[in-house]
Amino acid sequence: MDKERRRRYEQYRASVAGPVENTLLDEFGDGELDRAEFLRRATMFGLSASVIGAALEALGHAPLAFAGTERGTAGGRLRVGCIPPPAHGLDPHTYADTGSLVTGNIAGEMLNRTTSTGTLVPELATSWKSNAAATVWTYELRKGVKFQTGQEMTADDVVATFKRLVDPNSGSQALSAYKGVLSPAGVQKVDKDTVAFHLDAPTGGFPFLTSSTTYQAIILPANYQLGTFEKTPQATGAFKLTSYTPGVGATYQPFEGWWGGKPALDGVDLKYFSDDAAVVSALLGNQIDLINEVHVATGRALFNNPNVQIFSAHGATHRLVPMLTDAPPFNDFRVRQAVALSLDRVAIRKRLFNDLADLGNDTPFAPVFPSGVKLPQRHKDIRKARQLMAAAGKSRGFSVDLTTYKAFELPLLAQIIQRSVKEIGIRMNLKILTSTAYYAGSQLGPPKGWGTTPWLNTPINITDWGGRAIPNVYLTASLKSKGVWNASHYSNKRFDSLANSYIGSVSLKDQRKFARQIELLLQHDTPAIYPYFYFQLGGGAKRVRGYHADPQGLVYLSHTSLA
Amino acid sequence: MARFLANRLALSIVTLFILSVIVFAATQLLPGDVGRNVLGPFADQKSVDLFNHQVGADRPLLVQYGDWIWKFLHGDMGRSLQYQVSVWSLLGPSLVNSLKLAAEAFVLVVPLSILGGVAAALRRGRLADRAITITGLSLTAVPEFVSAIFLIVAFGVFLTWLPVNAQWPQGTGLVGQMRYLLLPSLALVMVLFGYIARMARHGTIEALSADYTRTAYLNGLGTTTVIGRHVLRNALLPTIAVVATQTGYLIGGLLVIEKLFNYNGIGQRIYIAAQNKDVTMLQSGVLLVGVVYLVATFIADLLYSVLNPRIRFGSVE
Amino acid sequence: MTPEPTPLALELRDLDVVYRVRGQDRQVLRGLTLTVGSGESYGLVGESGCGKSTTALAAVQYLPSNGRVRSGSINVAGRDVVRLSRAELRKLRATEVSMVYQDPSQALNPSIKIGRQVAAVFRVRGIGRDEAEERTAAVLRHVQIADVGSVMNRYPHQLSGGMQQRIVIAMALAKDPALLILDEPTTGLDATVEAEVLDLIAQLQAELRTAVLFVSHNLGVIGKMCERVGVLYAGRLVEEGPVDVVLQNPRHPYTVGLIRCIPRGGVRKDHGRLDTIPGFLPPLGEELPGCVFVDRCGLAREICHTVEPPLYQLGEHHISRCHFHEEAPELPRVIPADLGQPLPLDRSSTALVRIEDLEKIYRQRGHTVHAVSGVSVSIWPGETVGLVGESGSGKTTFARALLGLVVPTAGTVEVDGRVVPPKLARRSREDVEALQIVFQNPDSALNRRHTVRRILRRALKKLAGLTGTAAAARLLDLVQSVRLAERYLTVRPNQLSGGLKQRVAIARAFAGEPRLVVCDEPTSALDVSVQAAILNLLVELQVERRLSYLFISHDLGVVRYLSDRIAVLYLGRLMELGPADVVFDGPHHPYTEALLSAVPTIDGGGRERIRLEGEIPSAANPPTGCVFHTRCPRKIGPICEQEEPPLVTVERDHMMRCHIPIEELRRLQQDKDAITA
Amino acid sequence: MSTIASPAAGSEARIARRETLRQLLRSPTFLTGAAIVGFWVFCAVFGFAIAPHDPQDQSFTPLLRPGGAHLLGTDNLGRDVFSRVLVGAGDILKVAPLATLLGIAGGTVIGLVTGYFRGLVDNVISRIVDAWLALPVIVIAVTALVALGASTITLIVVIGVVFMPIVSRTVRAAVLGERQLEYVQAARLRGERAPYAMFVEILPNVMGPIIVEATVRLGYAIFTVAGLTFLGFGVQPPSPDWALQISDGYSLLNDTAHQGNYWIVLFPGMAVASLVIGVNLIADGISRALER
Repeated sequence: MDKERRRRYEQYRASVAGPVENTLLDEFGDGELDRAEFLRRATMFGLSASVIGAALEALGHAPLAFAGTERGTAGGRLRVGCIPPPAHGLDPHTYADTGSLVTGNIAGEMLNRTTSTGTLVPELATSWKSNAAATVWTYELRKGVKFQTGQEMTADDVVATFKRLVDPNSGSQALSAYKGVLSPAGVQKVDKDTVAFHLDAPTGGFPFLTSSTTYQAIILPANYQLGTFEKTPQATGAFKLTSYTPGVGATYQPFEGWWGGKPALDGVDLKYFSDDAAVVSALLGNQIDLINEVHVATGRALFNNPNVQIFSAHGATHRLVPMLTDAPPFNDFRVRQAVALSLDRVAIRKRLFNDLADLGNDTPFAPVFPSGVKLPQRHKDIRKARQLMAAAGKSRGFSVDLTTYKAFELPLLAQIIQRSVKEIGIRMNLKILTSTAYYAGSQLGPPKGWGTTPWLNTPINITDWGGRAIPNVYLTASLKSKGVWNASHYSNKRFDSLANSYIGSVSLKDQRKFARQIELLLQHDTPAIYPYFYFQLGGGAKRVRGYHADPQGLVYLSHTSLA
Repeated sequence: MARFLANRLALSIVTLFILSVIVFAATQLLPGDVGRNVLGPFADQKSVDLFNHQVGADRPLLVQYGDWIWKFLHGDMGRSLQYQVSVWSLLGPSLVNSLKLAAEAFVLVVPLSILGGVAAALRRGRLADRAITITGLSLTAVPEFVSAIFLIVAFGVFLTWLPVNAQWPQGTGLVGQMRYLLLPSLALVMVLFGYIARMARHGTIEALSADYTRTAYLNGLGTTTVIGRHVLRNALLPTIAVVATQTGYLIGGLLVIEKLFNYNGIGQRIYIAAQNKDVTMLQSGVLLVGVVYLVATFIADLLYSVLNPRIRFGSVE
Repeated sequence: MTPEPTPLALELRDLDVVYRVRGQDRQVLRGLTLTVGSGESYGLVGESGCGKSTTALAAVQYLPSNGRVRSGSINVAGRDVVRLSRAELRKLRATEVSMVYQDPSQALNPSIKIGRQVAAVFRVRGIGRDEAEERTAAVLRHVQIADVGSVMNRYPHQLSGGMQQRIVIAMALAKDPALLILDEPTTGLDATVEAEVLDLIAQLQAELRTAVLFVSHNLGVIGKMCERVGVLYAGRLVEEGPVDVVLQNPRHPYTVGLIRCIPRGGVRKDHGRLDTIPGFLPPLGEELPGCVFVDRCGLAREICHTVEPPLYQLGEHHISRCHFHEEAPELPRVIPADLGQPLPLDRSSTALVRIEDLEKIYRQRGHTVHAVSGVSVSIWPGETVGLVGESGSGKTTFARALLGLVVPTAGTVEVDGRVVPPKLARRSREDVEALQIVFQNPDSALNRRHTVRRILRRALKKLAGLTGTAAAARLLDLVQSVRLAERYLTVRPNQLSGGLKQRVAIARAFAGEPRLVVCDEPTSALDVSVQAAILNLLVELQVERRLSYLFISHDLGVVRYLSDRIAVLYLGRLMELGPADVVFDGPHHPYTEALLSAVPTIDGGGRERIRLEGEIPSAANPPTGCVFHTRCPRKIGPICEQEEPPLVTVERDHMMRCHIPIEELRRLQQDKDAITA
Repeated sequence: MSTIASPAAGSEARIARRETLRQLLRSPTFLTGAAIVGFWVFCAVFGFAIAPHDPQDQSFTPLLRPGGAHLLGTDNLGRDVFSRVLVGAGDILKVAPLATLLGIAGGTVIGLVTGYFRGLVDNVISRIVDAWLALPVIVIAVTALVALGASTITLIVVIGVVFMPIVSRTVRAAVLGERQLEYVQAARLRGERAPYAMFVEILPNVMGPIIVEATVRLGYAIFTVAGLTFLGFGVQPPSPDWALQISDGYSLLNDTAHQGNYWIVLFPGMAVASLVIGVNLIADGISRALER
């Protein structure tokens, strides 16, 4: 390491870096973080590339090679197949389904972006940092960013965007991510190029919540009119949404005023599909170049095809099998454990994902989360499961309905679970609904606080959960007492306080400490089964270059090109 | 004939009115509040009420019905609750697409099946008849999702001769569009062939055994003349009606085909609207299909009366 | 003898025709031999199912696909049609042989204009378009079509049945054939139309000297049209000879029976019963080693069962296939002639049923159709009123209004001087029971899914209010009274012959105590031998029960046999009403006169045909004045066109609607009779 | 050729009814159809006993090609396709006939009423039927199932109700033909009320067309149930239903490298088709026998 570098590194530690950054650098220096985890966390805390580079060099790691995206020859229109089509209008703060987020995020950008390896890269913000308690985060905005309408982006626009995102009355779908973290009043303009977020509770991983992980957080002009996203191009991205036909497709043209220069593609044609086989056939039949999301269960053909490349990102996307803890038959933890122990997860992973998934261990701490602790993996153990059933007085088993809906591998998983629990005497009936029916009905309100919707009120079900960069939402929404999506109706004071402690921790050491306790608690109580965390997979023709799968399922094309 | 057609037209209008009532009533049965369905489970009750008021879902049903029909008759189908754009801007192109697919399917299947049916009738009871009848029956018996899947895999994926998605890229010419529509049309041909051929066969057999055919033969006319001049025309009259009744199925009933071929037809539109409880889209979509069906039957009546002098010139009771 | 004799128009030699039914050949024609000489007219007569139509179709090689000629030969104009190639056969059909059959509306292609259809007959012989059209016009004129140009441009359904049959005849004659086959060409046509068509055929035949094979069940028609006649029974020719000889001096028991069945020569129910032929036609294809008629023959002896009778030559050209042909004229009667005489009528008492000014107006496609206009008729107990008129005259509507099946627009029906509600549903059980009907077609009048017992039990329950043992006992009485064997109670109607079905239908009408039974053409769907039995039954029932009939029929012989009085309807109006003898013997209304003259009878000769001009006008648009003036041969002047004559009593019990005074009519009609006598 | 048929009709009428049945039993069309349908009914009832493997057993290697221990291969969950095809008719053979029965019963009543009364009643009901017929079956069915939620009962009711107007048309046409016949007037002339005339007098006479319609409808019901199942609204997993097998497996057909895993879809597809063909053959046989 040259002197100059060293000097700047030391200077940074002395003057700029707060306690948070210094803890991180110390943890890295002490070997508590491996290189990948250091990078993830360094970017999260807004360390600049030069500081990160210096730290790596100082500690004897290979230098940083950032964003060296391979580029094909410029030109050509990329044909993207998107499954499924958007279910609603395209106002970004309302995105709740894959179709809309893919459609909106080709044109829109956030303050920062989570990469396929889990690091954060600056986008519309150039840097961010927090106070020592992780309660105030300050973002420096990129200068010279223009909206596609021509006006320049300022802190006012960012503030307006975030106020809408956290406003409980705006219909924002990002509320679950910000609940207990950020309120409208906490979004404050510092100056024209600086925005500060004053949090409701300390949150170490906050920068991820402003990134593409929260795919609703597309920065829009302060004077954005609801319902105009699909009509007037007004985001900041490399591509302008120039036409949109619900259920059919969308087209994009390059935005000349993009702060990143000129994108390689001449444009993007997005085409919607509602049938897995149809989209796979389309790629195989060379009618599209790229599929936003493929599944092993339905896209097997792509994995065996030499003309197709598979894009893969480890993620925390998973299927949750919650069991109602406040009503028989699952109100006894032993029964829930027994169900968990009846599953042969290795076989399931092989059968449903051809091993392109991580095994779940009945906690939301997916292997991609560094804060998690590797507890011994739960495996199929029928003997023990039967003992537990007997101990719970259910050795004769019982009948129960498993509810889920028809999408992806869910019906297959349901059949596997049904078959598995048969071995411990549970007679399971499957109720496979349409996704609309599954999520229909109210989610708030009496009798128990979760309304009437099937997915929050059935004895046992299977729900698909999107990936998150940090496990906070999983803990707060699906497991904390009264959590909005607590499909287990799980209520445990100790868990609630552990979750708060975990979320408020800044150092990895603290996080791991609380995570371990949470994981042990959850394995014992087993309010829900986490059978696997599968990789976010995309498929594309061989000529697609510079494309990476996104853990949240976004399609980011600003640096993509065609060979 | 004018009287006959006027009568038919009047009946169609009455039918249409009843249809609209049925459609409206049926959509009221869909569970859930309009505003709640659109704004989602997290929306405040106040905003739900406000939304309901804005779209007029809080008015008495009779008023809502009247408003809907009045606007529908003036070409205004309202806004899609799901997509927040005008319903017609979505249904219109889908309808055109459905019509294109139906047209191509008809162009292929009608001559083919009539030929088959007449050929079978002429060789009644013989090998050719059996072959045509049984082939038709078997093809008709294969569910369209099975035949469509195999067509896709065979011609689109293995052989890659034909596009597997029926939706053509923008700017494709008519011939190109027909190429894109060929596979789904073939799937429909398989479904319809047996049916229409059967009708044509039946009509031909009936005409062949009619007294006037005997008259023609006994006047020394040759087989070709008898068939061409006497049999076919009378044999095909019932076939027209049959073809017309199939338009209802072809426009709006092709859910599975449209899904498998990722084709933006009106069937899928209605299906998605039903699933997402997009009431305005659902109502207008279903009614539109009804209108198309009634128009098709009316055209069939027209054609029938032009070809059938008994209707063209006054009474037949 | 000319050196080169003209070949016979038709020559059948030992013809066996079989139909393959369920894998077995069933014989339909049994060694049929007959010839039709050039220019000759030959009538083939027999009841339904005896093989008449098969003979006709075999002659043109157009048997149904399951039929074939097993042996024998068919020569048409000297050529064996069985052995002709397809092209030769086509040529033969195009030039040498023509065929006209029943129901002309089916014989013409509904979607081709008349002109083109007729021209096709010329075109097929290679005649050019223009010439074909000219010749079409000529041939249409030949069959006395007035407005040829417009007719050529019309479609078949736009023409009346009579016109259609003329077109078919025109087509048949267009090729100037050696042989013309007519298969029941006038069955189903109205009497006046039938007469016209028959006249036309006779005239053309005389003119063109075409050989004719005339197939009919109607002996009267054959008698009028043919020189020679062959009687067919069970596929075998049982008697053949010159028409006069066979009809006047039949020598086969079957022929004798057939002729005796027919009410004719002014015979009436009070003169005696009609004779009948017992039994049924043998089933299709049955093995018949002896005489085919043996099972039904009053003369049958041992030999008849075993030995097929040869053809006995009885005189020049008269042959009979009966071992005992000498005895045939003295064939014993099956039914004694004198069975209970009807009681004398008493018209001074209250009428049983009084129908006053009955009117029924339909609205049809925006037109008002006066189906019945102001008809008043009274019927006394024990009386039979015959109702005659052509189709569309309102006979059936009148009867249905009387019964309450249709609600009249105006007018009343009284029973025993008491007005009954017009709607059937409003009538009391007694009124319903009092007025009953026997329908024309027993096939459709009986529910084919119910057994005879069920049909009758239900009627007993609803009409007589009987259930249980009382009903069972009454049921036996009932079947006995209609001469129905008890064993038929358990079967369904489709297992019964037409005659037996009609007996069940009659029994049903008599389940209660009917006062008046409407008989709507009860025998027109039946063969003559069966018809006679049914007529006898009706008379017997009337004698027993002293009930009244309203008897509707187009067959004037039948009407005359049964009726005490006759009502003549034309376009919904009562034209004449009077005692049967008076109406039949005259003086009568010009329309009645025409109707009577139109009927061909076995006795031959008789009246001169009164030709009726033009078509029956539409009831939707009846003519002004006297509705009959458009066709009336005795029209006297503008008064007939302008003023509707009133229905007036012209002599005792005799009413008529005509401007011509009765005496004048009497004079005119006697003159005519004098001329022909 | 009525003139030729009549001699036979008169004398052989005695055996006509038995003849219909005999003709049916002699008709290769009917027999083939009955054999096919009978086979599947047998399999649906006894399939679990005769199938070589438990149709739900997931313990085999997934996606094995046909042959060897697995005659028709295994599916993506490692279940034996042959066993699943054998028992796959169970649910559809419950739902389709019941739906047909419902449709026939309702349609018959509507048809009888409209055909018998004519006039205003007929006009009003017939217009409603017309309007109903203008709607594509699958659209109404899907909408209704979305509204009511998919279950076996709703499936039966929805398909039954959707079929009613179609059936009612056939019945009405038949009733119109019968109503003109004099036996109906004869019934009125002995004071029968309308229900008696409709159900006791007319109904037995239109049973022929109704039976034919029922068999034809059954074919369509199977078709419709299969289609709805394919769309996810019909029979629910883990039933080894054929359409469900196809729905689960058809996306694997794209796999060109693995022969498209054709066996997962082909065999259930052939099974559905054979069942529909069987039912259609029966319908054909019956209608021909009754037409005679």
